[in-house]
Amino acid sequence: MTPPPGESIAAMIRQTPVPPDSQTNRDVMNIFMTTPGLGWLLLVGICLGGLGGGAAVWIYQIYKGLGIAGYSHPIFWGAYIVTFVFWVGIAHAGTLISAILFLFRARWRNAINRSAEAMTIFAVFTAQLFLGIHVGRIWKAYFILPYPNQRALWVNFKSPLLWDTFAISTYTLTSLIFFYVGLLPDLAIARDRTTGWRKALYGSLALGWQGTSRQWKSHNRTVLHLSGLATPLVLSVHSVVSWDFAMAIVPGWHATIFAPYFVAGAIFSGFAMVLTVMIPVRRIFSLEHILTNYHFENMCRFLLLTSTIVTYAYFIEYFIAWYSGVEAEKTAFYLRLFGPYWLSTWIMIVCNGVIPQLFWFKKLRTHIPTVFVISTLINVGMWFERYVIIITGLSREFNPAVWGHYTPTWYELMIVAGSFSFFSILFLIFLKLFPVIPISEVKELVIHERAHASGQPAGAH
Amino acid sequence: MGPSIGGRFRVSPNEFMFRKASHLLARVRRRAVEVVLAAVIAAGLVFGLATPERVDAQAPAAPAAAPAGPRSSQKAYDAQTAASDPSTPGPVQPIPFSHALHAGEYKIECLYCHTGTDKSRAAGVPSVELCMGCHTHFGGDMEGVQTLKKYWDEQLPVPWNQIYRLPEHVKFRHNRHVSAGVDCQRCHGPIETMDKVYMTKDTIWWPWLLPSTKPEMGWCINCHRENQASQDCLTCHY
Amino acid sequence: MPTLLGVFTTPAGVVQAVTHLKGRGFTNLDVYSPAPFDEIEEAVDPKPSKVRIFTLVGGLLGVVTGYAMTIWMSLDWPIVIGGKPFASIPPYTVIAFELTILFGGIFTLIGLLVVGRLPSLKVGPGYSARFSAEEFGLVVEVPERDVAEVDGLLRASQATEVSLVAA
Amino acid sequence: MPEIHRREFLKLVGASAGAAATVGCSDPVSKLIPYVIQPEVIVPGIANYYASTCQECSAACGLLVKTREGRPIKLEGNPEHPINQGALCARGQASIGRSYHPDRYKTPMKRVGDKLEPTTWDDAIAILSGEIKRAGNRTWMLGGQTGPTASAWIDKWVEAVGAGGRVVYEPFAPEALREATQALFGVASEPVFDLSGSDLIIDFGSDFLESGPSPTEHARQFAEARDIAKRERGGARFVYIGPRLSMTASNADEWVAAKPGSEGLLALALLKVAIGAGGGTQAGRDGVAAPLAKIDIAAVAKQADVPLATIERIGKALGAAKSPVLLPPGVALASRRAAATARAVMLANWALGAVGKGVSIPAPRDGKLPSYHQTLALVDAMKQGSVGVLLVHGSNPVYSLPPSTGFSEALAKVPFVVSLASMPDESSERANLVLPDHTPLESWGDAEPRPGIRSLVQPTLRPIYDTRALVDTLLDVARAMGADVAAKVPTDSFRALVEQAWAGTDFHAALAKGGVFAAQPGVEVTLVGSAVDFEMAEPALEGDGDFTLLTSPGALLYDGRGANLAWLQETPDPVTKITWVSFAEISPRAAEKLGGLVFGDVVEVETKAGKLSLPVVVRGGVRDDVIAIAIGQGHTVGLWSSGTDSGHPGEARGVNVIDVLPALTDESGGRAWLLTKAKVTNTGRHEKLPICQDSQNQRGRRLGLAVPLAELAAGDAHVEAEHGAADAVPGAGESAPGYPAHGEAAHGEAHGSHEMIKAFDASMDRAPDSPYRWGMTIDSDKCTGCSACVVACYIENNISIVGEEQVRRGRHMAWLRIERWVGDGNLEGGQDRLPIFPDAESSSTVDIRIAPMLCQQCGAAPCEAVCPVIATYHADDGLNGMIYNRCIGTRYCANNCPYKVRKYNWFDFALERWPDPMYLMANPDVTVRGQGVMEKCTFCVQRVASARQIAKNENRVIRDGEVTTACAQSCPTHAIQFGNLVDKTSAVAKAGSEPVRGYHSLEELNTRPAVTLLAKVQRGTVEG
Repeated sequence: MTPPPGESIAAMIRQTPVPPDSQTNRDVMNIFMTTPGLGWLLLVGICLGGLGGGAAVWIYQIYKGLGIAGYSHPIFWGAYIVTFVFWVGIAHAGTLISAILFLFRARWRNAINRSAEAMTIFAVFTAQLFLGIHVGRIWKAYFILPYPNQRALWVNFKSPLLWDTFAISTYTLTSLIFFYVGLLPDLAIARDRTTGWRKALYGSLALGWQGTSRQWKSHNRTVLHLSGLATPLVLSVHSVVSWDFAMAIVPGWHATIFAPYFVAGAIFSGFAMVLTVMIPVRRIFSLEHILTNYHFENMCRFLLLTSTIVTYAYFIEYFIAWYSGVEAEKTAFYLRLFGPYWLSTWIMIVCNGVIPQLFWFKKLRTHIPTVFVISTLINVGMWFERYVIIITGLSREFNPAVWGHYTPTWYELMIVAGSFSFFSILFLIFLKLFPVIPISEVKELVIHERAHASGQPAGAH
Repeated sequence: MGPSIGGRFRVSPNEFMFRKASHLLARVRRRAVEVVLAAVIAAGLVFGLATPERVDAQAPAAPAAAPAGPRSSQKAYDAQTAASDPSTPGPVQPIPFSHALHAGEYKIECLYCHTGTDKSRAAGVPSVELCMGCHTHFGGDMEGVQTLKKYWDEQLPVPWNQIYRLPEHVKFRHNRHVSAGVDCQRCHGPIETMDKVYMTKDTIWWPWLLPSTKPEMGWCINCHRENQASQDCLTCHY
Repeated sequence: MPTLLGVFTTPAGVVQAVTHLKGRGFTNLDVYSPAPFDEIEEAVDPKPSKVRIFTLVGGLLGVVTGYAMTIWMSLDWPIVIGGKPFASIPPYTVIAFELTILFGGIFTLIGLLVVGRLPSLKVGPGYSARFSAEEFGLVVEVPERDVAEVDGLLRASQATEVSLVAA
Repeated sequence: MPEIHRREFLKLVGASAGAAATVGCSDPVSKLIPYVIQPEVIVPGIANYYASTCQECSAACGLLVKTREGRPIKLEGNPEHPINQGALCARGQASIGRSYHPDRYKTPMKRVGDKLEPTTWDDAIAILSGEIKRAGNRTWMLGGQTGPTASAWIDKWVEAVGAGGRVVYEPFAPEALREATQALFGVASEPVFDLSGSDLIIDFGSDFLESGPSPTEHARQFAEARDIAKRERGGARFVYIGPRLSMTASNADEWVAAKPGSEGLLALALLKVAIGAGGGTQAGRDGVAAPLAKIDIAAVAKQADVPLATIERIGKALGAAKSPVLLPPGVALASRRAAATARAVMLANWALGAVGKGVSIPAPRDGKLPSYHQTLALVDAMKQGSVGVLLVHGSNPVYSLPPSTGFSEALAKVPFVVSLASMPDESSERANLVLPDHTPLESWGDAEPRPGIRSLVQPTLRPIYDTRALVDTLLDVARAMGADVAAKVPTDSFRALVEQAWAGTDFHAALAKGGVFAAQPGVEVTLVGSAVDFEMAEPALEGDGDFTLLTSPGALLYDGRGANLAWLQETPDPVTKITWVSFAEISPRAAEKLGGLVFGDVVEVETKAGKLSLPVVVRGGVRDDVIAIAIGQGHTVGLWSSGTDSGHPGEARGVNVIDVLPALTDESGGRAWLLTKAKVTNTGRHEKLPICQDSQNQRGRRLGLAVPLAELAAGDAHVEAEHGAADAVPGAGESAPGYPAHGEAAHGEAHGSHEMIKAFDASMDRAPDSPYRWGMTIDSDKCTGCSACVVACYIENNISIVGEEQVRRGRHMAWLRIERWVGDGNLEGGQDRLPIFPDAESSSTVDIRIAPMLCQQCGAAPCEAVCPVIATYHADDGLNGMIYNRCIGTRYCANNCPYKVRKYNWFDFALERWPDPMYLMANPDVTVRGQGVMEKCTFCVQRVASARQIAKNENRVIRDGEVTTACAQSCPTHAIQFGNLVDKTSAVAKAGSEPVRGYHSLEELNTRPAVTLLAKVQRGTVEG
């Protein structure tokens, strides 16, 4: 475009017109830009109720004492720790999907990793609540942090609980970073398409991202490294949680298999939770073309795998208990199956060991309602797994004189329910505030496909 | 007693709540006390500097009907005035008793009044009888001593305000420290110079630059370390 | 200097344009892309990203801190616990490991911000929302005399449109 | 210490600041209150000890009352006292609670309308004297036994005021025994049994270790007689004959579950066999020839439902025994033929030459003695309305007399009832006037348990409330009635009276010592010729039904007087480990018959006299035709004795079995208890009982071990098999104080057999430079399970009472519990939530191992490693320290403690469960734990700390025996030894180095406990 003589080139400057937006953008934006419907509000309302109830009970418990829970000698840990471990378990799917599958270059993860990561973070938050709910003197709980204090006292780094403290907080922070870094480009997209407070919010969070190649380059590298860090972290966190038990001498806890066993269990429950949550989400926001059955089927395959590992672990536990010949161990495991807690044990075995085996059949893997039901059952089963490990272990220990029994009280159940509400509220807000689907990653695929469609291989020339 | 949440032989709910509250308060107060104390001291100093010369003239002349015994020295009157001066640090005691006068001026041994401090965990607080042992003979012309006499006549104990206090889960043993040759001032400050007793500020800094102020645990530990005294937790906590 | 903006629909075009421009010595260029495309980043700047260094430093710092803190704190006031040695390495390894990850993670984030020049307040020349849709933008600074040539060059590599965004 | 308390606290004693406050909260006692006049002896912060006498039962043990700032905080046994020699039973320990009891009458009360209202003493005295004037000789006095001085004076008083008379009433008075002695030897006094020298003890159900005449003393003698170290052949054998395996019986070698009522016949049958086997003295053989001729052993065997062989075997053993002692039946088996039975047993004692050796007949006591038939006579008089004023003191007849006597109605007929109780009970609630008595700690007094042993009671606590000692009250009444009356009882106060009575002794020396102890030997007795021919037949039982109702005194609540002491309610029953409630014991076979009853099923027990329903405990330790119910529960008045804890004021706690007993006496007119048959029917209801030991089946785990006597003699034992003797006590049997060195050596080789357990570095058991490693040995062969240590621990360490509901939920706070194991156990049970009582309990060779369990102060403590905040750690002197104020309550330590000795404050028990003025008895040396804190035994570290001060000042180490724990101190049998393991000469090191019996609980876990248990010795059945 050579300029006509005499005219300055500056005269030719004009703004490039903005053409119609991309399909992907619109699809995803619709989810969280549209004003919340009645159903959403209703859900939030219900959850707020549950949350309020839980909070009230917690306050009462702090005032009155942990006696309002079902504890007794010798069962010093109960529903709170059970639920704590449960949530930590849930927290594993997210990072796993994002990190490990990223490293394995499993493309199908794109559709789900954002919501999975969100779940991770919310689950960890919820789990951390339970550490506070569990301790007897929460007003002194800061003792557990190794901060410089006038007493010249430090903490006991030999205690698995302290490892826990470190592992969980590391996991929280790392997951947050991971989540945010992944979110960055999408925030920019949102920024460019919103006005008012949303623009302000996304704008400030997007840090002025423009997708320049320098940004993308360091972004890729960052995601790669974070994945590299997160992968061992995921494995370590639940190992550490498992050591809370494995390091103790309680019969039924003191087992070397616990670390891998718990990690597998965590991934298992995590994936189940992702399914339980995403199936309705997909339905409500009609994302069938992004969240395809292909994705769900892959996750079912994962469930099948982890379920088999977990079942194997169950079996090994019993085998070793028998093989060791230690009477306390043998008794503990015998009474697990046939003692006062037989019901919980069988729920656990059926839900985690038997039912998931149905996923061998492609028909069931791809039949979404079935998948939903099974994944929910797995969540139940996994809660009971922790219940069985903790309660039966403690109820039948070395000294038969202090064998005891535990039944959760309503107070405890209300707090547990409250925790589910807490988690749900966070997720519901997330649905309405951030792109549930990682837009840029999906776009990457879309553009690739377009390139192929248009005949020429991308990048080749 | 009275009805309550399940189980009658606990305290009644409102009493229970009251106690509970008082405990929570106490937690707050522990810090608060220090802050207030610091403020008071600061204020006291400022005020002290602001008023160059405290007027001692208004020491009352001996009352008309002076009781038996010699008339007390001007020093005594000054001390009494100082001890009853609310503007100086430390609470005003029911009797304007001056340690500066008794321990400083008259050089009375601490253990003479605080009996049993070398024998027992608890430091002895002198009985009214002990005070009267001397004050039947002199000081009768000072209103402080007259107040004391009133207590004696009514056979009531003197409700002194406590200045140094450790929580109940700290088992401090005065006798150990006395027999180990720790002098009172190490913890109680230059008591022999105080007309009105107040808690002196003393602060040590740990290597990681964190202060520990008397009578916090770190402060004790520091001294124990300096003197190779026991650092076993069970020494003080059981 | 005038700045030209070429708009592309496929990464391939961008790559092609970039390589040509570079070949012609127009190195002062940048690309807006809606999604990460290794080939583009390769073409623009083949050197590996500096973020790696941050991660390394963070990780090392973490492991050192982990061991140092635990051991020192156990020895600062040695207390016998369960008849174990004061500073027992195996349990402390857990702490050290966690701190490695933590510091590594945080430093990597810092790396992203530093290397990626974030947060950046100024909007790049010619940036518009279409580049957070599905189009690619290639901005290049060219001397006035070469405007025509570059224009042609861009169009040659399937730029859907070319415009002048700054004089 | 909470604000509310301070005022009263100061009113009581001026003292320097500091008393019970809870961890983590420190509401300042912002005032320092000095004494007005400081008593010479009192140094704030230092305890004073005063000798006194326990008033809980007729045994009259010597006390050392530990006081701080003028208030008693613990009762300890007086080492100089011949009866208990420094030990003190659970009931004695708990009795301190009477003085600080929230229920106490704070002023005199008079009845206005239908309730009692406070009044003044002057008013009360005026009213009473008026009433007595009016009633004249229609005034009667009904009360428990008091000290000799008081008793004599009261008789004078009764005369002086012209009252009708006075009846002494004790529910458990041994009248039959006195009657028997009278008949046999012409001396009316209860024989004194000394077991220490015996080599064969046969107890015909006297339960001398729990409810006998002098439990603490007998426990000591019993342990002496069976001391494995001092006696040859493993010491005395012990045969228990009775329908129920009581706590006493649990210590027997052999249990003969004879039919209740057949004891007399058995005694004669055994005697016959014994003499046949050449036993007994010459005189004895001749003396009893006639009556024995009538005895047909085979018939007796059938009647008593005991195998003939058993009778013959035990009889032969009896014949061979050098110094046997036979104990006549106690309360539980006092049938309508109690006198004859006692006579038979005493006759056997005499014939076998025990009288004068193990059994001595003291000179008869002077002064009024308890009499049941007099009581019944008084009741009749009341019914006829011929009683105008009734003064009740020191007893609770409304509760302890069977309703069938009609006492309650009779009482209604008495126009003016006066109670001199210090605490409300069923009787005082019925009174028109209450003149509250001092508690024993506030009052003067004396006691003479047996001739020559005179023991003083001195006040150690300024009366908390406006109360007066019984004698002073009566004195005031006399004065109010006029000078002439007063002149007849010349004394100016109870104190003066006591001093007067002790004139001739050095009173102050006596006060310091606790009394004058010059026991007189028993009188020489000869058999009254006619005494030998008497009718010995089985007693008839009232009513029908296939169960015999066995009512035994509560092991802790005795006749119900202990029921209002929280510690006795919360301390588990030594046999069933149940707290706070009533229960009936039946055998598994009986339970089967009643339609498969299980633990906690509620049955209805019906006799002619009435019915009551209560839950059952199904255990092998009861005869199939017997239902056993303990006496003591079922009160409707009292904070802890009634149902108030479960939230129903006025409702009864448990049942009072006396309600279903007929009012019948034995031949001597003494009170009979074994009276009636009972119908038992299943109500179909079920209750969850507050039980503290979930299973008495140890499943072969190494918790309570036993060694057969043979192996012990041989010197090898399965106990030692896995486990070196030197290791029994860490550091024992190792030469230089180079204690650390030993660890690897001895321990390594000791555990050679486990490749899993590595040699442990013993230097970590205590700081290298520490001269102490505190340790303990517990001899389960000596431990009788009496639970004295448990209560001592509660009171020494300010342990909270949690109450029925919390115990039911498994939140019992005892730091020291006594585990009762039946044999080695097996792998059965545990499938359901019911406690387990192994069948082995029913076997006639008793194999019960009693193993007190407290914090083991492990060298390699599992609890320490897991605490994130170092709230529990290993102290320099080897203690497993627990720092309450550092604890945040993760409860991980408790999970990881294999012994489960850590207790957690689920609520702010200290606040909720210490009604005023109980805080006054809190031990100021021990922090009161607050909500959310873990707590546990630390070997009474406060005592160690105090001892260390003294030692340091004299710069030496603490000497052996200079400091001991509350539990060891209270133990009557010295089963518990405490001391320094580093000092190889210490008692504990010696005891623990016992080569064969020493073992550690659950030692395969290699926790290196500082507590060494000594295995129970299985002496097997007695052989001729």
